[in-house]
Amino acid sequence: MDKHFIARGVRRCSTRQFLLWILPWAALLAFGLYSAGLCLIEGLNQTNMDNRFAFGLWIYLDLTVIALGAGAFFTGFLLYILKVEELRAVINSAVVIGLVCYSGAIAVLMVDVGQPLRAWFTFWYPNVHSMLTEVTFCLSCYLTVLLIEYLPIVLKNRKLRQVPSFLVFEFELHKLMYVLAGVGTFLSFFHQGSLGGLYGVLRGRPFAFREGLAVWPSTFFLFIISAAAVGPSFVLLTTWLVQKISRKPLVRPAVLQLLGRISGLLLAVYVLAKAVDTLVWINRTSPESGFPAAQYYSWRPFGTWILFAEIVLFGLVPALILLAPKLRARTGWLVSAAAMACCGVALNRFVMTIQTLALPTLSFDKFLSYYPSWQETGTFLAVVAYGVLVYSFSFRYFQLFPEERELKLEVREQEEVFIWRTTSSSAPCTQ
Amino acid sequence: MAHYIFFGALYTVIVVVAATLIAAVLRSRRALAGQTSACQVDRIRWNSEFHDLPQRDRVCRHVLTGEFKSRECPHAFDCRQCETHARLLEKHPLAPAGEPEEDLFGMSFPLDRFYHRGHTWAHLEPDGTMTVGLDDLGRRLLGVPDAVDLPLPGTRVHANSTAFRVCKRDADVRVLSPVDGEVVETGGPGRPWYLRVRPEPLDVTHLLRGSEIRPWLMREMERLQLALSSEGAAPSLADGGVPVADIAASYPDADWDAVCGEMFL
Amino acid sequence: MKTTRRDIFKFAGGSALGVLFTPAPWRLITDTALWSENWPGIPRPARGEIRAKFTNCSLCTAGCAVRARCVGDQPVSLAGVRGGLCPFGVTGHHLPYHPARLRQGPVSEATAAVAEAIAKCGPDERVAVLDLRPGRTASWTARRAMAALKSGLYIAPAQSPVAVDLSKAKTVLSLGAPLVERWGTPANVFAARDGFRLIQAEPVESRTAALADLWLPIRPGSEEALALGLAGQLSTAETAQITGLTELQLASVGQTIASCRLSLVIDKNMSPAVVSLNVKLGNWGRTIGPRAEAPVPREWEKAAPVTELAAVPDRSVRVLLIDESAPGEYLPWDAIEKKLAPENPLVVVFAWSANGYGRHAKYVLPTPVYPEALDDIPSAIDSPAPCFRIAAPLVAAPAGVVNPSEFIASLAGLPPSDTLRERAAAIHQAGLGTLVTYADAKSVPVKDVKPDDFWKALNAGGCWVGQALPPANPQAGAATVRAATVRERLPRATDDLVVIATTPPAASLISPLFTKLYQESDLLLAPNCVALHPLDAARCGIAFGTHAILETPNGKWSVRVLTDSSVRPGVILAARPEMAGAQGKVVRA
Amino acid sequence: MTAPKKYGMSIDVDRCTGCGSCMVACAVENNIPPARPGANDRNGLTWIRVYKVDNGEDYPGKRSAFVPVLCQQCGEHTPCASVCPQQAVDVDPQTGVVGQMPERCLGCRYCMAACPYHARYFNWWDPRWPAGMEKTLNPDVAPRMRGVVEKCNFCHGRWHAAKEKAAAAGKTEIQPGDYVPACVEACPTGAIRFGDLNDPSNDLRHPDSFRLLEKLGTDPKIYYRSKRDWVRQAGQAARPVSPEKEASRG
Repeated sequence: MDKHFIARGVRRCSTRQFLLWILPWAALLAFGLYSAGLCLIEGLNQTNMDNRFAFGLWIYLDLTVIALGAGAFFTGFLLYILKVEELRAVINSAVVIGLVCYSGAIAVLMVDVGQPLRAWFTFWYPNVHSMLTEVTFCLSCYLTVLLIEYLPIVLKNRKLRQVPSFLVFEFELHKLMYVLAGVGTFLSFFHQGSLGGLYGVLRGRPFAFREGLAVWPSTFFLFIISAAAVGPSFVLLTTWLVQKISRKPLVRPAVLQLLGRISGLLLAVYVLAKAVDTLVWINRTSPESGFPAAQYYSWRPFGTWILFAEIVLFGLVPALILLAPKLRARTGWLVSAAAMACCGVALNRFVMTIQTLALPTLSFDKFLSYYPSWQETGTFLAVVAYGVLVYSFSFRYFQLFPEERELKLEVREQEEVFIWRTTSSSAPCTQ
Repeated sequence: MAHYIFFGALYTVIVVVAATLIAAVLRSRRALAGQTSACQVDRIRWNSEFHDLPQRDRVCRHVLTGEFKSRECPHAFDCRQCETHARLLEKHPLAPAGEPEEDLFGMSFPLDRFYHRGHTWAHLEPDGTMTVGLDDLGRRLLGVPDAVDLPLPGTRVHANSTAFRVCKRDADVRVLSPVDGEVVETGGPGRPWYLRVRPEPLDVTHLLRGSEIRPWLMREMERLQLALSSEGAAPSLADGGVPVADIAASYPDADWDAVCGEMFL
Repeated sequence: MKTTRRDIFKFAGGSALGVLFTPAPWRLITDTALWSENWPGIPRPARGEIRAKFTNCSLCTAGCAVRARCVGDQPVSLAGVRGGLCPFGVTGHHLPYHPARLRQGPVSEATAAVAEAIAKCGPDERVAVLDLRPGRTASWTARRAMAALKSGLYIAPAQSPVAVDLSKAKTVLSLGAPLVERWGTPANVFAARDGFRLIQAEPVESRTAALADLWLPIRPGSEEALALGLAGQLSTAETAQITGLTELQLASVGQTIASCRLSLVIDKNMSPAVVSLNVKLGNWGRTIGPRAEAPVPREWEKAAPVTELAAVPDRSVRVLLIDESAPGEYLPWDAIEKKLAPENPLVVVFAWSANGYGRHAKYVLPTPVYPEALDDIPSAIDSPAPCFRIAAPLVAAPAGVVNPSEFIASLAGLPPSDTLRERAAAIHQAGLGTLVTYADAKSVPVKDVKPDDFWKALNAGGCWVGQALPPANPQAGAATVRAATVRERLPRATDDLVVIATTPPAASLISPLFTKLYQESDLLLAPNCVALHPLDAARCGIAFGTHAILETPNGKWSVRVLTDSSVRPGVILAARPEMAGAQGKVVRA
Repeated sequence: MTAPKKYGMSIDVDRCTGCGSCMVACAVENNIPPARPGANDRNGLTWIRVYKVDNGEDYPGKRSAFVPVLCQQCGEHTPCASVCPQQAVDVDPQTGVVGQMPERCLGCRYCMAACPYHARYFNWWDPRWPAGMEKTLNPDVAPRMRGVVEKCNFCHGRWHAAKEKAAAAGKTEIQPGDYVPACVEACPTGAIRFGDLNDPSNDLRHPDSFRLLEKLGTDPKIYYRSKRDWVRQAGQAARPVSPEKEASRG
């Protein structure tokens, strides 16, 4: 019945099938909203966070999700600024992913603070020396940018474009997109960085504290690189996933490989930088503040294995796979390498948030453990469900993959043309 | 100091974003305000739709005639401002097709007409007006339409923009106009033509004719074949590829909207 | 000219723009923050004139001098006058508002029932008053009342016959006395602390042990044996075997306290063994002497004698009135129960809350709670000189509470009288000692004070300090203890654990703010918690922080088990006095 | 304008009996509500908290000490002040006290993550007192609402009162005796002493005193003293302990 909203020339599953797919996610979303509501009305005593574990699952989620969402800005940067035209095939999808990630992160942040009604104070009495101020400003600005970038995608919908003003507006807006891409890139570089700075500046937490380059701790730059590295990987991953789920070719393999290559390059740079940073930290920064780095890893379950997993297993290995053209060419390798890269960054964010708080500082502290309450988990799941829903709707009703229509026909051609030739033998001038 | 840098950067960003948005709004308003707005809108729509076409459907007409190996039309099928086309024409003008093409794959494409890629033809009448109608393939695709939505006499139509709409089964097809002009009279499925248009300007360089028709139609048949098959219809056309009078009827389970979407550009 | 809609829009837009340039909107935004500060449900502290009142804390026998900061008449914080107060004293002004505080009670029924029971008393049945804090004026009233009743009996826990003088001591050997916790008067103890070396002999590392210069981890229950051993009444070998100390340790300790001229040996309430040890060490008259009491009116002399609970014949008490309103030493209920008459004994408890002895009583009558109560505090164990201090009420008691001593007096038909004032008059008549007033930090001889001023001063937190008694015949205090009795008193060796109560019992009510100490921090052992050595916990198969059942002869409690390697293996550390016992075991819930 | 003060404390660990007077006195002074049933030592409100510290031995070698930990009023790159996104934390140049403005705090708890001394506390619940007990609240301090961070501010209310008293007496300087935080006043053993670190007459900064996590370079204004070496050790960075010893921290 919603046929007339679906773009011409592409095929989507039946409305019934779509609803069946939507239903569980909607249910999950509802549950998540309920638990989030509990946290807002009853207060944060609903969570398992406490004075010592002031940050929990939610902050971890925010950092990870925003790192993964970096694909939006970085693809945009490559396409509009560096003019890598091949990426036009995934830019829309990347924008939607970015939108989902950022809006989700901000929503969770609103639940996470004790006084959401005062969130605007940050704009009213900003403390420019705080990384969190930088994050708040950049996040809110960049979300606006993403919304504007999302607008054309919506307006290009088959039904909406029949409204002349929408059509024209979309057309005009599209011409200015490179400006937004530029702004978005600028903002993203900053907030990705300041998210890293968030922990790097914690002088009181020598496990996270890093020495500064200019006004920013080294984590500032590490987060930028890692985000830029993992963003394309995540776009790759989602595209592949959508292809599997919708059982359609959506982009040419070359595009995925290009994404992989970009990811691999940046990942390699990141691993290098991270390794150097870790060495400096172990040998200088940490000891100077009175904490021999060895003791961080003497608390179970956080052994040195976590360091190895973070840098080598989920850093170096995927980087090498993605840089090797032969392996990259094989979808299996490509996708799993991308997945590993994503895990690596997720692990890094976990270490930065959770492990930092779990480790004791004073000698008479205890080593703390923390398990999120069901309300926290519910809110977390709400973001996931929200993401899936937004993406599903966008995929169904908007053109996320411009090449889809063409690819559909190409595939058909390979299968069908032969039959056609035989059957239309009466036609004088075939072949 | 930090404050100044910080707020400087921040407010610049906000201003830029706002400015971009406002600029877009203003420009679109200007586009919509002018008396040529309808024409503008139609051009924009056609442009974006043209860009949504698969690359293989955007080929230059001179690829059909084999003058190019492959070339994507840079002007959205509007050869009137295309120098390349003009140059090529004077290099070797269109060879008049041999015998009268009454039967291409069992369909009639009279040579006295100019054909638009959206399966409409335009015919210059003695009184200077032009009649516009669906070509034979188009007619067979739609068969006997369920409903036709024709513009009122006096409305202006633009080349490559919607001339009239035809509903067939679940398909709501907008048929593109081959020429610019003002509708003076409307026909319909029963009549030989759908619209009678007073062309202004009278320029048909962008329409196909003569020897271009056959190769073009061949491609079209292939496309139709693909479209049908990709819509999960039977692999081949009835009786050796000659389309029956009402193709729609012979493919009851095909997604006709998609098929027509492909065929009528 | 006529205004079109357009004009109106223009005007609205213009004014909106204009307002932005006035401070109003920005001010408004800033203020919203302050609005959100006053949420419904957040109490606003009452304002008013701030003034200081002085009184004495009657929560324990220390009777610290207190300065109360009051808004109007409502005390909002309490502070010590000589040094700080203990946490109980600091939060005393919360007690009237404790959720568990008793406000109403069956006063008339209780009165009738008691009168009837007394009338029905058989020949060998007794009417008894159990006074947890003897030596008060109220105690005198009770004794007089019991004397007036033919079958009256006045029961009180054993009072130390001696007082110690820490300020003189150079070495203090404490046999499990919680010296720096709640023993004596904090102000005196800490003033003297730097002057003496503290040796703490205690099975667990209590706070006192932690701060002692030397901690002797002895076997639970072997304090008396150690005293005898040091007195030479037990052989060193046997002492070592009983206490679990090495003979070397014993020798060095004995040597330390013997060599130093001014040593002092103390335990919880100066048991005979300890007193005789002190006498033997030659401390009598130096660091330890007879305990003196403030003078009382002559007509009070015919009062019932003080009987120890142990001395009361079993199953003989028909009517038992327990005055719990002045918290003192804890007597285990089963010991009391033994004394009750077999068929329907009548137990009436005067208490602040129903969760003390009230759980076993027929009637629980609410009494004024500190700082509502008017009472006096007898001199503490560490003040050789007698003193007389009044806990003057800071806030009015609610209607419906009864004053125990008045109740008891009326039972015996004593004429109602202001006993405290009478006693103050008697003290003033005697004319000895000095009056110390904290408000102006003066101390003047009583002779120079007019009776009314004396009384006023006492009610304003003043304190009368008399003169220490001359050291009488030492043997008076020191009863001889036979080693045999000590041996049999030792806890028998079973596979059960010994349960020890952490600190001396607090009042039956404590401020809700004590959650800071045992819920929001693990500083104190929570009432529902016991602490074990990790090894014992492992043996009982109980993990840190899990819930379990504590079983002792006195009863069963559901407790949370903490492990602490400063607890002696074989010992269960419990917070509530009624849990203490020679045997106990912790089993998984 | 008076000469800037630098208020600080000296805490003699060897005198602290761990009685907890300071903790309850602090709660009384600053209108801190009693704990909710669900609360524990990780989400309670104790501006000053006395930790039981041990030498890591087992019975009978085990020795314990009590270390009161309150906001250390860091002087240099104060960890909490620099991270607050909306200037709810500030260091008063006149007193050197790190102040917290609950009415501006949005409860992001970034400052709590930043504090190495865990001296900052979050209001996880709405403040509640037993019926009638709100009569005993201190009129000089406003109770905080749910969802904001709070911490020790050296009894700012008392400082204010002392200021007014001085002004009423026509003085610009506070008399040393007039301004004493509640915990100092309540300590029965006089283990906690308070004063102006700039004032040479007091020996708060005794040469043999140490500060918590001194090497972090946060320049705390709380000086601890102890003759016992293991106590002085305990004031420094964490040392890993085996799980069963970990569990034995009663």
